[in-house]
Amino acid sequence: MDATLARDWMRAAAAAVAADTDRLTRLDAAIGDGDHGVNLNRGFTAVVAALEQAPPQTVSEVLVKAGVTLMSRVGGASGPLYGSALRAAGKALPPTAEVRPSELVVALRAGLEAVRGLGGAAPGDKTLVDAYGPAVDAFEQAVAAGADLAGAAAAAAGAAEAGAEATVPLQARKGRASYLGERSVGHRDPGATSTSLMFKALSQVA
Amino acid sequence: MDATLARDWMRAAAAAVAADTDRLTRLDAAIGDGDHGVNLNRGFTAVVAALEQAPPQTVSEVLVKAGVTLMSRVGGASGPLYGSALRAAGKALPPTAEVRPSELVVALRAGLEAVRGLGGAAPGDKTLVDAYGPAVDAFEQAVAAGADLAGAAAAAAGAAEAGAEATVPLQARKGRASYLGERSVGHRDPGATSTSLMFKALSQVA
Amino acid sequence: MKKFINDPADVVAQALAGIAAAHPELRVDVEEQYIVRADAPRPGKVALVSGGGSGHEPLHSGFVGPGMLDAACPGEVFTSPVPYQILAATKAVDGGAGVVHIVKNYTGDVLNFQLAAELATDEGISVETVLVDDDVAVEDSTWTAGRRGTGATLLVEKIAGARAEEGGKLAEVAAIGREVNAASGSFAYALTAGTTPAAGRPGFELPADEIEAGVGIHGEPGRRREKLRPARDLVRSALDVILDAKSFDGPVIVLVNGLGGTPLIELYLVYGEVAEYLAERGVPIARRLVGNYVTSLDMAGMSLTLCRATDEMIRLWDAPARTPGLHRGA
Amino acid sequence: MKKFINDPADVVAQALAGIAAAHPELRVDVEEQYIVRADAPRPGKVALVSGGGSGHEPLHSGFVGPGMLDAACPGEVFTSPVPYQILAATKAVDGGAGVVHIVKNYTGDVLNFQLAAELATDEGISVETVLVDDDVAVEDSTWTAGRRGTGATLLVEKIAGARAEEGGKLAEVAAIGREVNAASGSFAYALTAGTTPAAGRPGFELPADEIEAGVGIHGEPGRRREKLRPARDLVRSALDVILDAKSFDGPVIVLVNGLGGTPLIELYLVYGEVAEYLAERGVPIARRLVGNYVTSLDMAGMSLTLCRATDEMIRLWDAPARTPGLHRGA
Ligand SMILES: Nc1ncnc2c1ncn2[C@@H]1O[C@H](COP(=O)(O)OP(=O)(O)O)[C@@H](O)[C@H]1O
Ligand SMILES: Nc1ncnc2c1ncn2[C@@H]1O[C@H](COP(=O)(O)OP(=O)(O)O)[C@@H](O)[C@H]1O
Ligand SMILES: [Mg+2]
Ligand SMILES: [Mg+2]
Ligand SMILES: [Mg+2]
Ligand SMILES: [Mg+2]
Repeated sequence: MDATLARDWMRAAAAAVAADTDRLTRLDAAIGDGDHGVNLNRGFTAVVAALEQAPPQTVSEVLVKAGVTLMSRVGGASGPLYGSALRAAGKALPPTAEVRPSELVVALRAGLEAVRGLGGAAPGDKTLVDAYGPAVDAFEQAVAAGADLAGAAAAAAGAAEAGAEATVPLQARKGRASYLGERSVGHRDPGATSTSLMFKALSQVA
Repeated sequence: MDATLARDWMRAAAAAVAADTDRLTRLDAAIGDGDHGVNLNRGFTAVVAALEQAPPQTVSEVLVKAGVTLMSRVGGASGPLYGSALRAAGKALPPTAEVRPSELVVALRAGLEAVRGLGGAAPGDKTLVDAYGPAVDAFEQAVAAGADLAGAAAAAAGAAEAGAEATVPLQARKGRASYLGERSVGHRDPGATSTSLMFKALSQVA
Repeated sequence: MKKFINDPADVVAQALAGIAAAHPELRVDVEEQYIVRADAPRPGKVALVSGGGSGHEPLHSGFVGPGMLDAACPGEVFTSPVPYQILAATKAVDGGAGVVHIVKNYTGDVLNFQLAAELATDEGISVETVLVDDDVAVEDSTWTAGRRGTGATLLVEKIAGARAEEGGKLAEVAAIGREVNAASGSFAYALTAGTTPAAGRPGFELPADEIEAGVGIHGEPGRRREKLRPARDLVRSALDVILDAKSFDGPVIVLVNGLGGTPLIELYLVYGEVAEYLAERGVPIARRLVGNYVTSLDMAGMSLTLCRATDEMIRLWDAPARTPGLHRGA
Repeated sequence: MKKFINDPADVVAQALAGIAAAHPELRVDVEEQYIVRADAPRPGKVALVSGGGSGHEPLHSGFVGPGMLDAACPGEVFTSPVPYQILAATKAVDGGAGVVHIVKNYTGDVLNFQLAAELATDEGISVETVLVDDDVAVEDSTWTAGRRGTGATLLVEKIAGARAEEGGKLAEVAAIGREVNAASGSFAYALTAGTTPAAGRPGFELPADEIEAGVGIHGEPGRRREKLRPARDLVRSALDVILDAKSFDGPVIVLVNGLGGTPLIELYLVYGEVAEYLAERGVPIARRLVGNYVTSLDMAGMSLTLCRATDEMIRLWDAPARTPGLHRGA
């Protein structure tokens, strides 16, 4: 992956969020406060603008800039979480023009750790961790099995989507949905759904 | 008419208002503020209670008590108007146990003058005057033609109802409906409608 | 209808009991249905009495206290109070210097206050009536009941109240009240109708993209229905009507008033548009107030009021007031 | 959706412009999106900063002023502010004596304020955070995000604000804020959901005879749906939950708070029921406040908050405050 591809990834993610803003917002209205789509759309619109205005030359810088932009424009729970994830991922990468899939494994995992450190969610809490965790695992296994970026990203996208779908029967223990108690069961988590969009976007451009 | 009949009249009026509360309120919602039925129902419930608690012995006293009770319990435009009408009608009657139809003509007209003096409405302004005026005229003509109370009351009831119906095409120039300007056209005036109920009640008991 | 009530017939009485419990600094006569300052009557001070149908809170009950009203008489919802109630309140606050009745121009209010004033005069109390008729959405013609009293009522109560508090005489207090009214114009929009407890359904039904322009505060439909437009357009149209109706050749007091169901965030956005347009039109803003003050139950809507304010009015507007609904200074 | 707005995307920014125009006694940084007292920073005074999603007005922007907050950071509607915004406000008000962040317990608010506090600490500012989590409708378990911050936020801002105004030190101001929170419990009912400008439709749909019990202030559905019951029953059920959750063994401050679309007449009726039931339960009421203070856009609903108030808290509750949304004394 190089900086151009990383930028393409962010652009594809922004496009996916824009297309699904209403869907994400509806999911959030069911068990949260109905702003997740709007939040991320505002954030990724700003990310695309920031990356265009002064295009960074390394993958690391692209991700750090995307993360900081999300942190400073989104707010809510998802702003700090996605922002820290991308920022931590970027910081975990070497400052090289090109990064290898195995380096991306480390970066994605650093992002996951940032999310878990900040938000304290464990797998099964019905949060974006339930899509992000399986996606990183699948990415890592594919790379270990010799897959290229496209192959690893496809595996991650599939795992993220399955993880997001698997949040439906869960009872939320973190975030706003946790206030609902049992009433949170039967709904798909909006953050896990947007995480699935992120990995789908990566697999589209890889 | 004696005091018993006058009390029966007020009771019949109260029953008619109670039965048509919702209709009067709907008419008032269309071109006013939607309280006319509730207002009159509150007032006539109090009138019936007041007349039962200490039954007056003359028609004059019945009407004065009914008028004062409406004035002190209804509020809005209709409270002072109906209250003054009944009070003025009662005051125009002799303090005899029985009053003749010709004396009732004078009383009803005194009530009409009280309404016009207080509210300043002319015929055609789309107010209760448009039912009350024709009703008094019809009552007077019937009495002049030799009718008894029942006959005169029937004539008045018919004229009041026709007058109320004739308010539909009018544009209001008094009361709350006047704020609507042309939009008041096409609706029946709630006060004229309740006046029709009053005369219908009289003809029922007469 | 969903409301926090027990029985539609008891709403006003029970709300009054709540006001009594919540405001030890006021005295509430639950029997006669009026609210007075706890220190009433104040000997030698001109007293202000207002009232009208309930459902416009904080008007009027929320404006009882030092610097504003001496008494308020709430009627049933959207129904003016009755003469004996107004008389009782008038007697409770008369301190010998006379009483000003502040009356919104609706047939019911006018008639009931008129009868009350006659009864009070019979009992030797001097009463002056200030009629409020600021709603320029209604044409002022001798062929109608005239303009309605809406947002300017708050300004009249504040400014005349301050004049009375500082020792103004009956004629002076009434005079400044009338001046404020004459200098004021208002215009309102409704997005939805309010629901009276008794009727149990909204006063009118509006399609999802339509509004009532020139609406009153009693659920009366407005002069016309329009399509919903951006706040900026609505503000400009309303201000055009107001600025055309009266002369605003100097500083104004602005009231951006919510009708009950409109959140503050929208009212502030509206105030921003008002400030911008008045600047364009060259009308300086001396003072302003933004909030839900003269409401129509749960109606989503707002009204704009401008008052061409003299220095005297501004001084009295700034004077202390201590009421549940409006608090200034000490 | 019918609202007085121009464009759903610009509501918060344009409302902020309106606040700036309406309140010359405040200073608004429209760029960085925060509101501060015009005299900030006040050297030597502990500064209070709060904030959260917009749509709860007058919270928090309406509580900026002497005796309450030094700054408020409004986020997008129902979305917490961002760290850089909170940092900018924190720097703008720091007078060298430290800054207290008053944070409602929602994941988004907690995370964004936490990041801002880290950034501020990096710049040498001492920050203490007071977390508000008074909503006893949510079970307080380590398996959830914990209880939400709702009505008690107003009490924390008023009482801690007064403590700061009279010269309290950073630790003292934070301590009384935490005490107020610990002593408070709240419970809310919604009759309808609010509509965010961005979503354009209500957060949830309720049948004509149902309500959400234990609802939050962000359009989150409540713990359960119930049939609408008389106000008296609803008040008693809510107070039972609150009284069970914490100890109220002495005088309380009561807040009857409207969620935006509920008229004052209903809130006063509700207060009457609260006063009656607390008397039955033997809980004395020291102070009370009735009105729309911590709202959820146009949601029809109300919340009850009780705070077991020490003499110190009552003294600070009574202390002067001069903000757009709450005014006491001088
Ligand atoms: N503690 C947490 N850890 C991880 N993810 C979380 C946490 N809390 C919330 N989330 C995620 O954030 C999503 C909601 O984001 P968003 O709606 O933008 O924020 P908010 O809840 O502040 O409105 C949830 O669907 C969930 O996936
Ligand atoms: N000036 C007036 N003269 C005669 N009748 C009037 C006048 N103004 C109003 N009315 C009558 O009063 C009726 C409305 O009564 P009501 O709804 O009880 O009072 P309000 O308009 O105060 O709510 C109208 O339908 C009309 O017939
Ligand atoms: Mg959300
Ligand atoms: Mg009416
Ligand atoms: Mg009425
Ligand atoms: Mg949110």
